[in-house]
Amino acid sequence: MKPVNAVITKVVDETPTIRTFFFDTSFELIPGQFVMVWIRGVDEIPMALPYENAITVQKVGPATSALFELGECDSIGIRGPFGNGFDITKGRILLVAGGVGAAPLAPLAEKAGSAGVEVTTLLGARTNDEILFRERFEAAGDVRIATDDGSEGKHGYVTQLIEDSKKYSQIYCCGPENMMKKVLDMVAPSKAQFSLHRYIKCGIGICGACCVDGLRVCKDGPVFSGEVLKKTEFGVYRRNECGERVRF
Amino acid sequence: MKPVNAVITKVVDETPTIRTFFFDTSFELIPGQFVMVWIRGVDEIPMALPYENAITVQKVGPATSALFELGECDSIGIRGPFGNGFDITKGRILLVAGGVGAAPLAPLAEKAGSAGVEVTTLLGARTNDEILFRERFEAAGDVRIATDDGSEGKHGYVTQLIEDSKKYSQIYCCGPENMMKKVLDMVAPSKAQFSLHRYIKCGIGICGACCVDGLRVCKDGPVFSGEVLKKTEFGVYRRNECGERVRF
Amino acid sequence: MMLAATVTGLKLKNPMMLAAGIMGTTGGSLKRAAQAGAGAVVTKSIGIAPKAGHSNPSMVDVDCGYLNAMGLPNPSYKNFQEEIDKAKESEVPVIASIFGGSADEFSEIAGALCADAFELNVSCPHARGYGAEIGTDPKLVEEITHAVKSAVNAPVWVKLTPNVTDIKSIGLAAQRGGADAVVAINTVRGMAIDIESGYPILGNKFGGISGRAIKPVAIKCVYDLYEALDIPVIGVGGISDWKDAVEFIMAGARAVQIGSAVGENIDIFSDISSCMDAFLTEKEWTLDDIYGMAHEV
Amino acid sequence: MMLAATVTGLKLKNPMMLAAGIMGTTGGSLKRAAQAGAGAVVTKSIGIAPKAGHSNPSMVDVDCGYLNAMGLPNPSYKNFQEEIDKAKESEVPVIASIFGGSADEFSEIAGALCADAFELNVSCPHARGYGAEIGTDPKLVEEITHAVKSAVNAPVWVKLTPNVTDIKSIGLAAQRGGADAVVAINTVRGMAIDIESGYPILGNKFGGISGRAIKPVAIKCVYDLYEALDIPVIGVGGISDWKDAVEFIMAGARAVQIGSAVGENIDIFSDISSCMDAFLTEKEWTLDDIYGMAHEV
Ligand SMILES: Cc1cc2nc3c(=O)[nH]c(=O)nc-3n(C[C@H](O)[C@H](O)[C@H](O)COP(=O)(O)OP(=O)(O)OC[C@H]3O[C@@H](n4cnc5c(N)ncnc54)[C@H](O)[C@@H]3O)c2cc1C
Ligand SMILES: Cc1cc2nc3c(=O)[nH]c(=O)nc-3n(C[C@H](O)[C@H](O)[C@H](O)COP(=O)(O)OP(=O)(O)OC[C@H]3O[C@@H](n4cnc5c(N)ncnc54)[C@H](O)[C@@H]3O)c2cc1C
Ligand SMILES: Cc1cc2nc3c(=O)[nH]c(=O)nc-3n(C[C@H](O)[C@H](O)[C@H](O)COP(=O)(O)O)c2cc1C
Ligand SMILES: Cc1cc2nc3c(=O)[nH]c(=O)nc-3n(C[C@H](O)[C@H](O)[C@H](O)COP(=O)(O)O)c2cc1C
Ligand code: FES
Ligand code: FES
Repeated sequence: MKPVNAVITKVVDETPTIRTFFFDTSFELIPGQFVMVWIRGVDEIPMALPYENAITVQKVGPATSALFELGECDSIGIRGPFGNGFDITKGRILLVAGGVGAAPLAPLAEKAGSAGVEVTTLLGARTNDEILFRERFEAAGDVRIATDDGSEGKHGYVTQLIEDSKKYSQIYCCGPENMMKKVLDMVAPSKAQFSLHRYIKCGIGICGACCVDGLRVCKDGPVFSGEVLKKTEFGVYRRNECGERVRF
Repeated sequence: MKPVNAVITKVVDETPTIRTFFFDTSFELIPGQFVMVWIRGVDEIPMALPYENAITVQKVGPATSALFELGECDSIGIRGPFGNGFDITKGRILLVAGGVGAAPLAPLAEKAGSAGVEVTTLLGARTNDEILFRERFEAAGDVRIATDDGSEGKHGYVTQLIEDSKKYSQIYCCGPENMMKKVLDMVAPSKAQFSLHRYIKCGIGICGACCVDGLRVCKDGPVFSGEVLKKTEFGVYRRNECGERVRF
Repeated sequence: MMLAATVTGLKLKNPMMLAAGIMGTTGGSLKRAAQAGAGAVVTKSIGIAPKAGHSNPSMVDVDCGYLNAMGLPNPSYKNFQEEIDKAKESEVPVIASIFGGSADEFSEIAGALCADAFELNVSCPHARGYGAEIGTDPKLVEEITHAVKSAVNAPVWVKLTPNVTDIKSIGLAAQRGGADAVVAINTVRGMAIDIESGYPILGNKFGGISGRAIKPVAIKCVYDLYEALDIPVIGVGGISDWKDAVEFIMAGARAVQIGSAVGENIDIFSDISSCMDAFLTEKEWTLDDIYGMAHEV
Repeated sequence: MMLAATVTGLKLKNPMMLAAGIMGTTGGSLKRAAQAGAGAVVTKSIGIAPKAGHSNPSMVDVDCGYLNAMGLPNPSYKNFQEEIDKAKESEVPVIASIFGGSADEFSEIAGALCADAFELNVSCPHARGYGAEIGTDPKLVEEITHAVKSAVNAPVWVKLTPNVTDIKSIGLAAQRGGADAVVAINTVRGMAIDIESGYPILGNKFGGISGRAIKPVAIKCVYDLYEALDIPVIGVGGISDWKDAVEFIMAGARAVQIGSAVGENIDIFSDISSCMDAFLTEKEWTLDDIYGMAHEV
């Protein structure tokens, strides 16, 4: 599909570095799927859909900064949704979110919560005002917090909040890859799903830029079971834009 | 669509110059629609569908002669069905067929007959052994015959069989154009439908080779109401392969 | 009135024309396209002598388009003025598309016909000795254009083939020859084979692709020609709805032509006109605003 | 065994290869394509230095296909042998696609890599200074082919662009340079514009069309090259099912490559293999029977 024109209808400051951009177009989505967001004249970048009509963006570089320049009535181009999304299970589930990794997990929490699934969320952030979507996770179930600087909750990494992982039927995780790798090492791989970030170029499974070994993050992923990831380069290295290996 | 491969399963000699070729593929058709028949290495020519899985061919030149060389297990390519087909009405109908023009009218007679419509057919041929599909028309209703040489029925043209045309709710006609023109002049144009033969090249309404004034025989036709034809070159001239006018 | 456009002096009520070779052999069919809302109509390409064209099959579906090798069937210019005159009854400009094997043939034909403009077909991909064999040679294109310009008073457009390494060089040759506009593109060389038999499907074996499949090729050609030339570019290739027409104009087309899509919907001219009008109104843009827009952003 | 084929000495279990630039940057992804049934795999085109490629968007859907301008992102040959070695674990031939700006660059890269064959990409339509700017010049193509042939012992294939007036002349140049085979075609030049904004959609503005839309173009190129050359032709462009693959072989392709269609269905290699096998069995034909069949009827 060609990029759909999406006009920004509302901008919400979530944290000092993260904003949500609502637009006039809705997408039917499975939580965990992503869209390619075209900031015209600048770049096109992958973004999770935390709502069916919004993206939540952390300002980290040129493209996200250009997005931050946009306001109501400005428009962006959107291709997608792409990818598989999370496989939603019954029972008791644990969500582990690091930073903006909360974006794809929030709609999952809501969907699971309203389906009667017991949802526990571990939310990690650099500092307390960077905690994302706390209310959304709270509305869906229990929330525990960790901050790098100890300004709220556990002082340390979100992974340190994980205890007794066996009592959950499924664990869903999104955040920086080394954090996710730690989670993978702590839980039963076959019961954990991870949403990966890799450099995305085509977004539709053709170019191979996003491959983790033979797996295409954009098409076979971005969500993979821990069992699949165990056998791969996950947590060891990623590829940069040139396809060079970059170790974590 | 690309040509569909149709394997000939049976060849029936209808008259000394006309054969029916049955094939292993069926087409859903409205009587009066046609297909483009590709005799590989030779030509592609338009043919009515007298059955949903057959064409009935009069040998007149290179392509039809090449068809006559084919037998069981040989194959042809078929594109279609194309065109509009006859508009089937209720009441009492009259069919006027000249020669191989009986081909598109036979399935119409059957369809109308089995729907309880009263069908009268006027069948014209050069000579009695050239009369086509007599049994099919007889099974559907009354049949009257005319032959050019008087070998059966009326000695003369099929048009001479037309009497009291007002008692029919609709008249359906296919045959040589000057015969059809005579019919048009004898009946109420708004109650008559004519299936035209014009040089067909693309068959899909693009090239314009088949145009009768602005009307595309292949797409808007091949069946036109007498009312529409009244205002056109119908019966006056046709176009040859070059698009030159050829007077009747 | 929003869509009124002037192209090489011809006033069009809208910039959507019937492309050459589409329902273009008879005055009656040209008139019908005009009545269906075309801003102008281009005739079938007309040559020096009557021509039956290639043997059938001469057109077949391919993915998102068609492949054709008509072989320029035409009744010759000697039989064609009456068709043009009939088309003129519709009161839209009638452009005579013509082809020939030499500058002399082109000017003989153009000189003998009366039309609102001439479109020189030097770009048919499947007519040996005519068409693309001429249109890939800048010197010949310049010479023919110049010859026709000297033979007629009407505007002269040159229709280009995309089947060249560098379409700009051919466009520049037309411009040097005095062309008032270029038209891009004619069909893209292609072929289809029947796997049941191994036969090439077209009677001529190969042909030219038209329809939606070639739109991105045409957009690129129009974009490049707009940058390279001073004369206007008329866009054609794969237009099937108003969005396509807008895309061509943004790429740099002063007007567009519609071919294959007419088969399914002869009312496409008025359909596009009304949708384009609504789009421009909503965006508060004029035709001039979007003309060449892709070069400015 | 019916589908076993030998191409320039390489034994393939079937003639369906992964095309260059498709899941071809990592050893893991090449291996996956092989495991999905490809008879051989071609790597992403590898250059002299690491390259990030054009800015995004770098790929977008068009009618019946895609438009892309990746800009040859690659980690350079200095980082690539380990990927090839990983791919080799799959036990199908691994062909290294390479590109450069000169004969020297091409031979430096080829000389440094160990692969079952080399495919010279002189045909990328959107890489300035590389790709098609080289592949449209017969002299350069001959020179580069010759240089690589002198630098390596493996078979050398030359991948051709359809964006030329006469692809045969480029194929002949490759043959003169000593190429063992030609591969046709790379993508067809194209462009798409976003009508909401007037922006060309691709970061690079224009790109190359792949997918079903270009199949008839590719078939015609393969057909022409088969007639003109003595070396084998490998067909690529728009294959999306077994019928397409058969059509290419009938046009004269010794083997085929599959690109865009892998996105939707990575199992396309084994799907095509089993259907082609069934088709040949039913027709009582061999691969050799249908090879070039369109030239014989
Ligand atoms: C499936 C997926 C979902 C994502 N969801 C979100 C989200 O919901 N919210 C959010 O803020 N971020 C998300 N990201 C990350 C986001 O795409 C990057 O932060 C963004 O691309 C940075 O662009 P930049 O130009 O601002 O920064 P740069 O300075 O260009 O890059 C910063 C980081 O982003 C990476 N990056 C740049 N371009 C791309 C690209 N095309 N694809 C992947 N990574 C890229 C770089 O490799 C680098 O690691 C997601 C990434 C992926 C793969
Ligand atoms: C809609 C339609 C339905 C037809 N249905 C039948 C049918 O059911 N049975 C039947 O026997 N005939 C039918 N015909 C006529 C048939 O197409 C011609 O007889 C046939 O094309 C002759 O080809 P030829 O090479 O044998 O003869 P030629 O010597 O080439 O021509 C004999 C006559 O057929 C005409 N003809 C040739 N090629 C074409 C063409 N491509 N399109 C139209 N006319 C052509 C010529 O103009 C000439 O008048 C139909 C024609 C049309 C337009
Ligand atoms: C059946 C057919 C006949 C054509 N005949 C001509 C012709 O005579 N002269 C010409 O310049 N172009 C001819 N063309 C090319 C069209 O004018 C047009 O350039 C091409 O089809 C691309 O436009 P489209 O995709 O809208 O069809 C023909 C195209 C088709 C499909
Ligand atoms: C995303 C993408 C990247 C490509 N990269 C290369 C490349 O690096 N080298 C090359 O020779 N061809 C490259 N190609 C061209 C393909 O190998 C192939 O020639 C073309 O896509 C036509 O085949 P298809 O229609 O099956 O995709 C690329 C094509 C695509 C779609
Ligand atoms: S980004 Fe191209 S395959 Fe995933
Ligand atoms: S035969 Fe082409 S329009 Fe009818």
